[in-house]
Amino acid sequence: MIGTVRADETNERELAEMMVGRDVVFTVRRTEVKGAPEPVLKVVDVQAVDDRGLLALKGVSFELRKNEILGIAGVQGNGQAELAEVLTGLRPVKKGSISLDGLELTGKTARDFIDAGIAHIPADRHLRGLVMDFTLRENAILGRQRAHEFAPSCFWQDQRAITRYTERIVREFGVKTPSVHVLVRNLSGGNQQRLIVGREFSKGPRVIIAAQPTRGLDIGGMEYVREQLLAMRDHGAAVLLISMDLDEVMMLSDRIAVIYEGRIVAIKDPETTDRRELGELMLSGSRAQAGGEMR
Amino acid sequence: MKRSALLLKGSSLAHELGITALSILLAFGISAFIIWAAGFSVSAVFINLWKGAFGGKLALGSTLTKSTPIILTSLSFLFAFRAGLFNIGAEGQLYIGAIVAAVVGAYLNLPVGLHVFVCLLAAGLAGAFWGWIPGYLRAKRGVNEFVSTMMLSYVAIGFTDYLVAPRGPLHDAKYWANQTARIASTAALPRIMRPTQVSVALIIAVFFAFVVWYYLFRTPAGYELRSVGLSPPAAEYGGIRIERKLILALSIAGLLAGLAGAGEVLGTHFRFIGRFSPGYGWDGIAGGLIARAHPIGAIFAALLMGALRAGGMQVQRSGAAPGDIAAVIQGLVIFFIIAPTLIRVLIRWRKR
Amino acid sequence: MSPLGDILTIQLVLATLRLATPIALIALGETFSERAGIINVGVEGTAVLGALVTALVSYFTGSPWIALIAAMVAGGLAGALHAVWCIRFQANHVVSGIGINILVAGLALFITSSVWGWRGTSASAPMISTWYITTAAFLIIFASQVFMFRTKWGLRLRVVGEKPEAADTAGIDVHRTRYIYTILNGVLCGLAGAFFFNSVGRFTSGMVGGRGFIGIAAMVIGNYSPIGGLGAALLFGFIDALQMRLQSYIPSQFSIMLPYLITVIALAFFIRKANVPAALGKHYVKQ
Amino acid sequence: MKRLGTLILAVLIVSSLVVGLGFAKTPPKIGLILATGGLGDKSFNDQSFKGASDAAAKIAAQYGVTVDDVLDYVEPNDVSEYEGYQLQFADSGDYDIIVCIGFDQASALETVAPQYPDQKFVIVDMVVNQPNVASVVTNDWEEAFLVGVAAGYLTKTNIIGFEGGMEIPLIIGFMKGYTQGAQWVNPDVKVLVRYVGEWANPTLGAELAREMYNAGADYIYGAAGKSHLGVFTAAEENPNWYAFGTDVDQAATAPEHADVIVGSGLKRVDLAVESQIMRMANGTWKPGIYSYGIHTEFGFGTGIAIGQLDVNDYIRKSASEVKVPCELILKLVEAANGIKDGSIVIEH
Repeated sequence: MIGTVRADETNERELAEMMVGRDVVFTVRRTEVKGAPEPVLKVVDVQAVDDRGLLALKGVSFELRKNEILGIAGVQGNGQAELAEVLTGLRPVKKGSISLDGLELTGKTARDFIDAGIAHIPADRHLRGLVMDFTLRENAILGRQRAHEFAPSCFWQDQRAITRYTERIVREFGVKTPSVHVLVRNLSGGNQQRLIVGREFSKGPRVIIAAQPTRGLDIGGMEYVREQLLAMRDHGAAVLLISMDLDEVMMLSDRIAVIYEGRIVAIKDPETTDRRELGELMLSGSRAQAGGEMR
Repeated sequence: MKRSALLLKGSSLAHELGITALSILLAFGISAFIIWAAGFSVSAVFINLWKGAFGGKLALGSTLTKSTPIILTSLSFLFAFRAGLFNIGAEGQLYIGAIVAAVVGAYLNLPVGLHVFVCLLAAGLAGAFWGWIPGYLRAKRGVNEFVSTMMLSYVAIGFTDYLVAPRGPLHDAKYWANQTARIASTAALPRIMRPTQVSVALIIAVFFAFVVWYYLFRTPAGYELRSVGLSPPAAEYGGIRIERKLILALSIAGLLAGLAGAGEVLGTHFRFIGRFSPGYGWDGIAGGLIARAHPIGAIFAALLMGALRAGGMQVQRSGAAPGDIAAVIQGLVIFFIIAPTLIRVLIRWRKR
Repeated sequence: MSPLGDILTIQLVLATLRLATPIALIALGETFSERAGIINVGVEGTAVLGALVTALVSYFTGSPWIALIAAMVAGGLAGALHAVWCIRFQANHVVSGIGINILVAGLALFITSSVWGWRGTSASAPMISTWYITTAAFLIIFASQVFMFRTKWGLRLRVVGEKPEAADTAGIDVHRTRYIYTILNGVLCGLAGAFFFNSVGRFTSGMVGGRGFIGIAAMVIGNYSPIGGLGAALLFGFIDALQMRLQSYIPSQFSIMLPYLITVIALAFFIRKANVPAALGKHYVKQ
Repeated sequence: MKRLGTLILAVLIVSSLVVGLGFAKTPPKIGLILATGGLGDKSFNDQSFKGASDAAAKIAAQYGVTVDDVLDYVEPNDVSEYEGYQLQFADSGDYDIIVCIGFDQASALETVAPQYPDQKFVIVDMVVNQPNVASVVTNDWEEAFLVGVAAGYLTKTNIIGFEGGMEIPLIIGFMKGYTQGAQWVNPDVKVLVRYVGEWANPTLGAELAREMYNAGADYIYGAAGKSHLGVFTAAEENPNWYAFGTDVDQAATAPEHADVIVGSGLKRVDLAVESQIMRMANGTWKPGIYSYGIHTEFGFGTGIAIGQLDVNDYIRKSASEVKVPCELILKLVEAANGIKDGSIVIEH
């Protein structure tokens, strides 16, 4: 026990500090990017249906720029899951187009999205992000199993390269595991997420689709993932952050897009907006009280 | 961390082998009880089982002959199983492969060496085609492959029945049996353990066990196949086209079963005989399960099953008990091996 | 008379009913267990066991009615075994079912050899008319349709297969429900096995001959409903009855494989995936 | 001289006694490999087994041992096991004669027999041309012809049925003989032909039989192994439906159906097997082809079991409870005589 405090005498920050045992970076420094923002991913009027065949995305348009984090704020079930899947090739686009640096990706497979340099931290790590009965090694190359680095030819996997690579991820991203040869099923949730983040960030991606990247993590893990996201942004990646945690979105994003019933109803600057305005947009989609749309 | 490390140790190869060995022991123990309860001599049955399976060159030959096709059909089952599919139709794929091998072997004139190779290739492709159909139906139309592979098995058996029947085009009128003409000597797989029926087919089967192991565990394609089997959503996320993998998995499964049929025709019977298989395709399911879906394990699983079959023959011949006790043992082995937590529960009981 | 007139007779209808009965019973049993989330491909072996036990009991007691009940009890025990393996020991459902099939196949040969000295064949024993079983099957199937879709028990069953977590939250014992319906599946397969025995008054190892697997196909084609399964079973029975009549016109081998071919085609073209229970084949671990 | 002669005689007597005693200690052993399907078919396999057992019993009595000491038998599951069994039996060197039952063993025996030139083999139902193999064949079509005569004579609907296990040459031979017999006695008769596709599925066998009965057939014969048992069950369902058995008097082997089994074709495999084994035991065994049947050098081996009297070697009494008219028996005698003297030629 480190100490007890009365609930009304403490605040989030203190509590978090006690739990982690040191200062937590909850307010983050955002370095300004020089020069005109360079659009990387262009999404134009995209429509898609959900698993039941109902229209979940009703014409979504936005640009994702280099060196920025675009946060998607919204109440769960307004099309966020479908948006992430459409942007990673996992769900077909019904109408509209997606392009990366002028490279047309509409109608392409997940493989093409990966090869184009789009990394993806999926919302459900047990289902999508990891093969639970694969070892760390095997999971570390998921998505890049055909990369020349790991498979010099289609008849040969370079086992040593895979081990070295996995060990690097484990080291750099602090995955706690007895060895890289154990099944990821046996890792804690936080370490599983670290492995996913490590894998996706080690690809040197141009775009990162991060869906609920900190869900289910302890505070140390959360902090770590957030730092990494910012670091990727600073290194030039374009990050789309989809999160149910409004505070997280506000804290990390350079711009905030609000999604409501399958549409982007507003894009806001976190400096000039507040929880109240975003909350209203998220709940009603109404622009009545919101300021002008920011592009 | 220590606790989880211990748990992880549990899923090592040694542990897997331990569970398998315990399952086999348990099955033999319960069979002993059944034999005793049925009023037969337990020791006489087991001695004859051993004698028939390994007691002498002929017995060993008998075991190896029976194991040969089971290695390949076990591989067929486990290959599809690794992709999350149940190939119950190895029997039909085996028949299709066998009939094609017999036709190519009997009616094509090719030099030694090449002829056998062409026979095997044609049989493999034919089997692959028979596996491709349910694979396609599964991938494109969502047809449960368990049912479709099984139904296609019956279709294959009926179709080959027709081909070699007196009204069929491949019937050899010289014999009073439903069979094709004898294959050319250039198409025969040499026997390697005379006077037994063991042929080069055994070497081919073992070779393919290693090929399948290499494919599954040492190539990117095998990696992709296994990820589809363990988690389709994650595989999709990893940019793997699941439909293609499903079709491929069943096609390769068909290819392996087709080779099993070719081995029987080219190495054992030297012709296609209507309904020649005593259920090697079904045995492959058992073999794949006993091997716990490991290709190298399939060699040993098939050996166990071949030994049980051969030993069962000796038990029958000696009059110690009905030879079908071997089938009971086989059923029990599978039953214990497939319940992963059973053995663990038993061990816990013992410790209590 | 035209060939068509020769073929389409009231006898064709009766033959269809006879051939469809065991398939419909197995399809119904499978519908129950799969609706509860348990796949059981051991229905083939369970039916063989049912036929074998009917022969044993009828032979030794001389009462085909006691034998009928014994078959259902034996089937229920096989179902229970499968349920224990799938639920308690977390075996893969399909694999456990395959295990039952292989084990029963071996036991059937061993027991017939030991008891009657005939490999895979029993002696002749007292039998009852199969029409009792056919009539019972129809009544059970219609009652099951009402039970499954019109009663709270049926709703509970479907919830367990669809959303076990929700069922648990609502106070339904998921495991108990699964045990009950898997055992019920076994009982119905045992009854189907008794049908096979009573169709000739003796047991032979080949008498079920894949009809259990066709029962599973019938359930899939029948879209997981008792009436649907009955319809598919009748379709299969009809084609099987028809193929016997077609032997006058086409080679017997083609005729014999026709029902299987039609089953594959039916699966490919008439399948609707809408009703597959969401939690089918998945182990449920209580939170 | 005289003494020498006595000495030689004495030596001869003693030595022959010693040889005789030594011989008495080891009775000849018989290895029997049955056809697939095994015992319990109440027909072909059971009959072959009976022949071997009868021979074994005689030998056993002669040497004062039990039948089990003389006869070892196996029931293979499938065609593929034949060669293994043949090899096992031959290689053990324990058996004075190995009897292989069933045409489908020929292919395997062709491979095995040359490897063991000193081993005596007998194959039933097929010819294998090897110097150490005796091939026993039977004119099955004669049996089928006689049953055809009975069915063709008795039918009131002029439709009769044939149910085969699978469409293979042996069964087709039966079908052809049956059809010709029926048409010989009744030119208007129509024969329905069906195949079960399986040898051990009496449920389907019964269903096929019902189908033919309902299509108007009142008598059904066939050869379908255990599947054929279903024909009898189906026949029980209507007082006008009757059936014929195959190879043995099935009214005796399946007495619960004696009320519907009019008669049975006879194939005296037991006699053939027994005679082959006894030839071995007597030291008169020779390889070659042995044809059994009415129209053969032996003049026996086929026939029909029908009625209540043993009329001659071919028309034997049956345990059947069905009464048949005397005119039919006369017709059968006529047919058998016709077959014997060659005036009736059966295509097969």
